[in-house]
Amino acid sequence: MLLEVKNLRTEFKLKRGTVTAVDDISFTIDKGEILAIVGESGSGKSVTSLSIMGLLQKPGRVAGGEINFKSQDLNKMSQKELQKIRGNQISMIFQEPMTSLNPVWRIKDQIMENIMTHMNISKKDALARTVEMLDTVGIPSPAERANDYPHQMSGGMRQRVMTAMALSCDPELLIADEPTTALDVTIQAQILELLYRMREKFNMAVLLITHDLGVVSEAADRVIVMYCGKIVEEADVKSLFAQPLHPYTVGLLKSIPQIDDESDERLYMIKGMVPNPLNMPSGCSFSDRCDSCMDRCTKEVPKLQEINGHKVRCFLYEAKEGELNVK
Amino acid sequence: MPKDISTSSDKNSIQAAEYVEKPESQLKEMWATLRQNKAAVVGLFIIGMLTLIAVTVWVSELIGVQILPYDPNYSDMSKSFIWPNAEHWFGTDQLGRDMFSRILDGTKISLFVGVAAVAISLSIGVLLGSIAGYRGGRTDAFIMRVMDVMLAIPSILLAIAFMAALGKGLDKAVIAIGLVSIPEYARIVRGSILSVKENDYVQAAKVIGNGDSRIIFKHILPNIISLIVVRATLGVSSAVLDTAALGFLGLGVQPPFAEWGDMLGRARGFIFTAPYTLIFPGIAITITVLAFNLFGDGLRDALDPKSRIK
Amino acid sequence: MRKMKRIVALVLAVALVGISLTGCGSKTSSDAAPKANDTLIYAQGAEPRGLDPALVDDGESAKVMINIYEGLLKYAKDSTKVEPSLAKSWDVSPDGLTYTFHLQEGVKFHDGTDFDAEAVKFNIDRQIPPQVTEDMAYGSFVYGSVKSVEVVDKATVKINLTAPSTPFLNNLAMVMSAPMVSPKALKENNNNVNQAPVGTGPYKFVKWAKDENIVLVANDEYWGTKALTKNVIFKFIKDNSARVVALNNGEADMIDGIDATVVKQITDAGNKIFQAPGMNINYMAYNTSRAPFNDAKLRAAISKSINVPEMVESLYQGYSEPATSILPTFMEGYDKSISQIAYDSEASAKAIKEAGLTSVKIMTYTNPRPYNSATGQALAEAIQGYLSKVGVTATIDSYDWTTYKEKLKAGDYDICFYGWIGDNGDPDNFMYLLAHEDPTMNVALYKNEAFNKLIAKGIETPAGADRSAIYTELEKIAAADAAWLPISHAETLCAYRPNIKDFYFHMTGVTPFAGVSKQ
Amino acid sequence: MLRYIIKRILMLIPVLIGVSIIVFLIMRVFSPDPAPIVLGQHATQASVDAWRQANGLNDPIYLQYFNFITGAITGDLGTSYYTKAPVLKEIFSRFPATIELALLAILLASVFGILIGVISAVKKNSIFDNAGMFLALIGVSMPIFWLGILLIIFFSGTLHWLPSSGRIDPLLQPASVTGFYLIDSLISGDMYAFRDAFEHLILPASALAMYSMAIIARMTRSSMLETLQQDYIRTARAKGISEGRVIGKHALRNGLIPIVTVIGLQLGSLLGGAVLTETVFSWPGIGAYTVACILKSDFPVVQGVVLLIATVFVLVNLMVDVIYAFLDPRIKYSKKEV
Repeated sequence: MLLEVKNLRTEFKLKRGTVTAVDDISFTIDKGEILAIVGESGSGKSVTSLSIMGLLQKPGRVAGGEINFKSQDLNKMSQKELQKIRGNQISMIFQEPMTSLNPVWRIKDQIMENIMTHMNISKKDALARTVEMLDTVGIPSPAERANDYPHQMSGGMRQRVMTAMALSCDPELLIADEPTTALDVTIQAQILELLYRMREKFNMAVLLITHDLGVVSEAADRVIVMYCGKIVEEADVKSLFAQPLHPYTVGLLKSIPQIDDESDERLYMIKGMVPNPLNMPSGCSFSDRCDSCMDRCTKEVPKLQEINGHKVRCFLYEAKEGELNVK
Repeated sequence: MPKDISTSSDKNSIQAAEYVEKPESQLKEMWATLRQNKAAVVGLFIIGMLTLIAVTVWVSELIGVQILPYDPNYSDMSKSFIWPNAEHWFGTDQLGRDMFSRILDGTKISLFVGVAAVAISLSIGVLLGSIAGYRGGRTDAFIMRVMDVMLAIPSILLAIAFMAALGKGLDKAVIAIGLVSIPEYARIVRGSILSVKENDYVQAAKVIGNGDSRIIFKHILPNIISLIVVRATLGVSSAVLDTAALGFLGLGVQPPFAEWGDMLGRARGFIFTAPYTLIFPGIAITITVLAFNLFGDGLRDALDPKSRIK
Repeated sequence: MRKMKRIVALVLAVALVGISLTGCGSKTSSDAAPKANDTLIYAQGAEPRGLDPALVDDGESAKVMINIYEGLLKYAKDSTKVEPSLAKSWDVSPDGLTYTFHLQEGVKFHDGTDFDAEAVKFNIDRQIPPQVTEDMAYGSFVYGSVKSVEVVDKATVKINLTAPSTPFLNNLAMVMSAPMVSPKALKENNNNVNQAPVGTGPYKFVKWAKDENIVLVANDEYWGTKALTKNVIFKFIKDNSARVVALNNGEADMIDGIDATVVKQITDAGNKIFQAPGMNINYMAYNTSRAPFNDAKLRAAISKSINVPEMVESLYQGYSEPATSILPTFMEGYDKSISQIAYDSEASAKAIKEAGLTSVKIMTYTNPRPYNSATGQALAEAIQGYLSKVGVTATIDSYDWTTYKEKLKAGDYDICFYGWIGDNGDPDNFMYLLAHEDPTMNVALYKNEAFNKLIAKGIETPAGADRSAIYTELEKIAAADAAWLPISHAETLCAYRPNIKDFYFHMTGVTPFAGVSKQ
Repeated sequence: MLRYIIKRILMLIPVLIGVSIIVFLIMRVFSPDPAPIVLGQHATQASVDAWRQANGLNDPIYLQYFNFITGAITGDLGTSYYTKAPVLKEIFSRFPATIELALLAILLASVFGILIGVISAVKKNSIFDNAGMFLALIGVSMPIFWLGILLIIFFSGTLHWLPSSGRIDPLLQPASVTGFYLIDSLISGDMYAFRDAFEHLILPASALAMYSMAIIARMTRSSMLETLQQDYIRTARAKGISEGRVIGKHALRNGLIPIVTVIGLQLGSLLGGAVLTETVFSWPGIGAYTVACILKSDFPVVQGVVLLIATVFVLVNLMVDVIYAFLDPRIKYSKKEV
């Protein structure tokens, strides 16, 4: 087990109240595994990743739980200790390649900074490694492009650069926060392909954060679906796509357009909107949007239960030990 | 910086575009945001007090009622340099005049010059900026070159030269200070107009066949008015400072008008023997300028779409 | 990036050095710098205009020039009587038209050239027609009566006048125009030694850092008693208070132009005060050419309403002395018996009421002047206060000095303010103002034939008791007629550090340093 | 880039012509007659007329302007009416003092302004932020000459820590090489002189710096607040570099771009502020001198000074644009943008 997140709770203290962005979530990632966290914006998936990295900015803070990376609780580490891990053993790729690179630094300087922060090597070697990494992520004539500034590159190129930077210190865990969202479809595929390749090559684990189930189906080994700060479903990719349990997951899957779907039916839409975090519905937070909402759903909060390795948080599946109870 | 201005005015103009029929709602919204800004409210309160003092003093002077403890210009040589006491709260100056009365009286001058100078630079600046921005081409180039030339001379030096040439006087100080800050307004207005000009509603107005001046005054200016209001508020504070500087150099308003800068200039020779003659006018200037700065900053924040979201 | 780092490092380094320097040096800054005992530092309020005696007219220049140059004659240490200087002795022809000067021999200019009769002729010729230029401010005043200069021999020079003029000898002791400049230097510097003065005096010019200081060094070849202190530095500190601070902090040894309000501060710091009488007059003038002040009685009534001593005391804080006469008290012709109209507010109010006078138009200037440090504006406002007590409303129009002079020509005022700086220490130099034709000189527009005749007589009368009596008489006429209200004689208040010996400030506004030493 | 610079320098010419026309009009057409001041208390109408004639003041105004311009082109700005010294000499003997003062002031203003701004932004809404911004607010609201006098009263008059006027103790005056006493004293190796010159600089430079520091601090704060929100800051943090490096190397480096513009503008306004500061501190620079010359109607000097200041102002703006391009690789000046 590489990373174990246990009962993580992250809060944002605002003037008008406290928002619990991540509410008691737990999951693990093994070496070499790709775990995807899926959810709409505001579901807490990005906050989860930032919590792991220790990059939450005020007014956000981790309010409870453990984040054990190789059996060490990152949450208890000082910023200094965290800095040694960040960019080194755990690194991250962000959603916005256009803005996530420092516009006034050359590409090579940005990557070299990462390398030289964590590796005790000479500038020359760091440069060589930078060029090598750029080559690895598929940037043509990397030695020359290393001298470019970000604005001289396209979005896809920049995301490759981000990837090169993230991988430059051979991380054991890569957190990719919506790495493809801002890119057009062909580039998306290239980047995912790249991630996949890198995972193979370096045997690193990837925490893939996305709202795009299409991306998940292509890349991930295991999937966590989040809604309003809670995990509502967790399963391996195959079983999730084959048999989604939570009404939310079902809704998400239904709302993906299928190329082979020839019916004239309108595309499904989950009704309503994500609730205001300061004004959550009582009971199950999905209750107000759920097609199968029951009385109980608005009164009690369902627990996450595991059924044959498939976890779900819904009263539709009343737990009986080890048995899948589909109504 | 320039980037900043253009983005904020872009957003501003987009918003303004929705309200083209009733631009005052923009001001209303500004006011609502402003009220939540404590500093701005304090600034506005001080400005209100100062205005009250100035108007009261001015009106009482007009109707011949003495409302100040002493006639601010009445000199009594037997009472020269009295330290602050119960009778003369701020002491007396060299000519035996009551400093407290003079400071209050000076409010009138500073506010008047500040506001009047801004009125001059504002009206001329807006006019020139509008013409330049709207007409473009050679007119624009010519006007903006002239503005560049004026900007290339430090404004205080220019104002000093104006005053030296025109001679002392309230009206002349207003003109000198007003003239030197025209370029600022012209530039802002021109920049905003350039960004507003291509908007659909302006184009539409053109298509309908509205005249140029009508388009400028009816369609363009109302939409950049909030920007101008902010600039003008901050402009008053710098005009008050400039007035004081001219007065300090002995080039301000014609005595015996009590003018804070002039009082400071005179006090300079007595900084060790009568430091109070130096302290109080300085504080008066600082408070006045501070008030307009607080208020202006508040206005700007209120205008800034980013802070409005909060 | 590395460049950035270096810049930041440099900035920080500079800031740190600065902070540490001030940090460790702050308390002791005044005594940390090496102070030389062979250097006198004199702080004055403005920079000299230049150092060519023919081309300047200001007192600040005079203070420096007196140490570099000498004229044929000089003033006595404590009066404006003339004494020999470069001229050992002189004879005046009985008709008063020819002056023969016998020169000191063996005197050399600082550039090594000889001072002789030729040099005298060169210096005077340069300032009389046809050579004189319009910007020689004092040429026509000092040498206006000179017809020609003849070199008799190397050590004798003869000056012919167009008309007898007793003040001429006084003129030759002036620091303006009269000092002898090296002809060689004048030739080399295009007839303008403002920046490169060469004289015969006890000090030589070294350098001039504009708006900062002028440095002089003792002239080892000096023909007379050599200077006691090797270097003299004139520092320019415009602000009065700052000058005081400089003295008390030891940045200057001597300062001038202070007022009485700071005297205590200066003496508390252990420094000393020197008070020099001033050769000037600060006055208020009535427009005698038109109603209402063509009436001498009404003029007197107004003068009565003003408490001159009180006003002078608070306006000038002891920097000026209330004037009881037009002439400064040390001048020939001054007599204790002269007095002006005394303050009597009640009598004044009564007389004014009878005359029906309710308002007057005052015109004044906004700048400080050497004889009126408080500005004409403050003076006018003070008078306005007194007038309001006797029921007269005064309106004040004030202008900057040059505009003011223009406005004076138009003559549209009832009362105006003016002043005069004595040039040569001769009483005629003051009294002739009331006889002058030019309206910017005679601002009271006073016309009195008897007075004018007496003035003409005074010029021709040789110095002595008879001549003094003439000026006393003139004073009395002026006081009785009340065309002017003499207000004050500005004094020069100087201060110096206790280790300075024998410092003095001459009433003509100069500071000879040859005899001053520092312990 | 070079082309751009040359083009901008050529654009100086119309600006200078415009400046000279404005100054010429103000001075020669509207200002009081210099003759009475030049000629002193014995001036008569005749001597005034003769002097005006000799100095070309009775010529038609366009002819006066033509003479001035032809002189200026050949590097002859005439001689001061008052001191009869060449204008260029008068100006350049005072110019280094002003530049030295302005440079130190802008250095102080930038260092402390950026420091305060960065701290305020990083510790937003903390006591540091509030204190810093209050100081900045006072800084932009206080008349500079008043601050100067207060500094003199406190540090010179009361504590006797620092000198109140002048540039240096005349006994320590270094041989003039550059005209900058800090540099000249270092060249001559005289540390006493260096310290003395520095002590003389502190008060006037602080007074002069206050306003600009306040402006820079405010600008830095808002610029940094914006920069710290940027995605690339998060990226930098994710790299595991220290927070100090994140702020100093990543945030500040980007935040500096608008700040440089402000600093450039402030350098221009410092030249104006120098007028008042120099007056208060008897600083032997060009600012106080110019005011004195304006009041004396010394036309040739005023014309010369204003031309010089305008040139400096335009060049500073150009310099800012060049630095801007250096700081922000996204900006490339092409001919089009001129």
